[in-house]
Amino acid sequence: MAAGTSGTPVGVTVRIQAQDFDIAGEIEALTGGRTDIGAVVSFTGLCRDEGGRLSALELEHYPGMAERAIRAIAEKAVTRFELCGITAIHRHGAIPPGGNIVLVVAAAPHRQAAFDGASFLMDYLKTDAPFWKKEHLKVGGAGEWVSAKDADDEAKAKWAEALRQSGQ
Amino acid sequence: MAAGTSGTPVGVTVRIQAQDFDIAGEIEALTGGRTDIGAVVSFTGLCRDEGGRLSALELEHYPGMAERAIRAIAEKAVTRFELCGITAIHRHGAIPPGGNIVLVVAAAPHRQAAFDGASFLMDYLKTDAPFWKKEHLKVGGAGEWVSAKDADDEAKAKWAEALRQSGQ
Amino acid sequence: MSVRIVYFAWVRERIGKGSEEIEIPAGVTTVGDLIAHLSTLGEEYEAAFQVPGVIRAALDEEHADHDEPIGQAREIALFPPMTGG
Amino acid sequence: MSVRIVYFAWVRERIGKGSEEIEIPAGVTTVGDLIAHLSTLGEEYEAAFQVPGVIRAALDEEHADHDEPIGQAREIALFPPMTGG
Repeated sequence: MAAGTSGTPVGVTVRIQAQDFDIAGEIEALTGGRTDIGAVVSFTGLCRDEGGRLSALELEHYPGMAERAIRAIAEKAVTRFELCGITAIHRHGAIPPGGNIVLVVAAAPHRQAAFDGASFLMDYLKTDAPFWKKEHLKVGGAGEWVSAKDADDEAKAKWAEALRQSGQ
Repeated sequence: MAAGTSGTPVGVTVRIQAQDFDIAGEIEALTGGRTDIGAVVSFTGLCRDEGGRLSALELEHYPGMAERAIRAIAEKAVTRFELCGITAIHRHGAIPPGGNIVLVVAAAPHRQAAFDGASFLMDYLKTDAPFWKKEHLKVGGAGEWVSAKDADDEAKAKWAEALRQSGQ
Repeated sequence: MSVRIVYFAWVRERIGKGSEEIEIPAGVTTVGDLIAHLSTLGEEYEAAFQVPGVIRAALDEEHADHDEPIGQAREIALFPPMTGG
Repeated sequence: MSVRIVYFAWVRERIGKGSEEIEIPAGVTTVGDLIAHLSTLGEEYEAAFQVPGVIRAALDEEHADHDEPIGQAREIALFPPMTGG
């Protein structure tokens, strides 16, 4: 728990785990019993089968650093968007198509901050959190490591630009 | 069910109801059994007590038009952001602080479209869907009708501007 | 021509009813004309429509500007700016 | 000086191990120097580091650029651009 700008406790929860997560339970943990939250945005990232090609995505991670990196981003998001709380859970191991990979939940008094908090965390997580995806194919076994996308770097860069333009 | 650009069915679900909703159940209904969805964004709007002042918000609505207006926005969101599906549920009646008012869930292959779809729907819903909030006070009974905010008109206007700039 | 008018939120509260049937007099062709006409029906209507510019309207459940003709609408709704979500 | 190096994803696969202890030779002061040094240790290292510019590094679990000094880091991680989320 860190202190929010309003003095209310701000919950920052970060977990790296193999098992699946419970979206409703995580939202409830963030908002339950509070009456100052007006907006909650959840983002769930799922494994796609890429047109039927994949049997699974295997997620490798750097254990200590993964949690540390995501926590640093989550704390930045809380400060920048004055969130009431944020939760980020990232899974590792083999995940079949349709399975959950990552969950972010951001809570705020108003909707724009909740949307921005969740989106900011995802954009930074994509480029800064030490996870790597390897494709496992339906035909042919282990496939390629997924390549990083320029679009992900650009998505991250737009937040720095927004901060610069706002004169902060 | 409408046809998506990829030919896959696109689920558009809109409900106006007094009872609470089940966020996890709605996400599951939108994504269950599919392997082409990579991103799901949910937005939940909750009743704030405004620093302990409110005992409830009462939501009045125009029954037939409320569903029709939200469905029109939802269908625009599906087309514009090429969503796999979208769900919008808006409650009416008296809602206590901490209670759910509105739920939007948007599903897409990638994260930006899911974030944009949910955010677009909320911004248009705020100004175009026939709902009105009345405050009920802890001390003094029925209070004022909530005033519309200029910020909500501006949030809606930015989507039209984005479309204009993209030359569409 | 008789038309069903429905009111919501503080428009409804000020007029004191949620709906009514109204005879549309000759010369009332647009939404704005209708609001001006209603304002003459008594002080409760005057109170509801004292700032006509803020009133929103729908013809048969579709948003309509004040300069839009009422046409053959069967149900006309008048209400304050919306505050849902 | 002996340091623990950890590898991930295709860097780990090409080198054929997830971690090792390495003696840092004199003259190797930055992350970039270390990558250049490792590239000389055999063809598996050469394959892992053939495009040094794409390799990301962390010193004691904190991101580090190639020109950053290794300093007193106890664990140095080398890996491809991240693709989580």
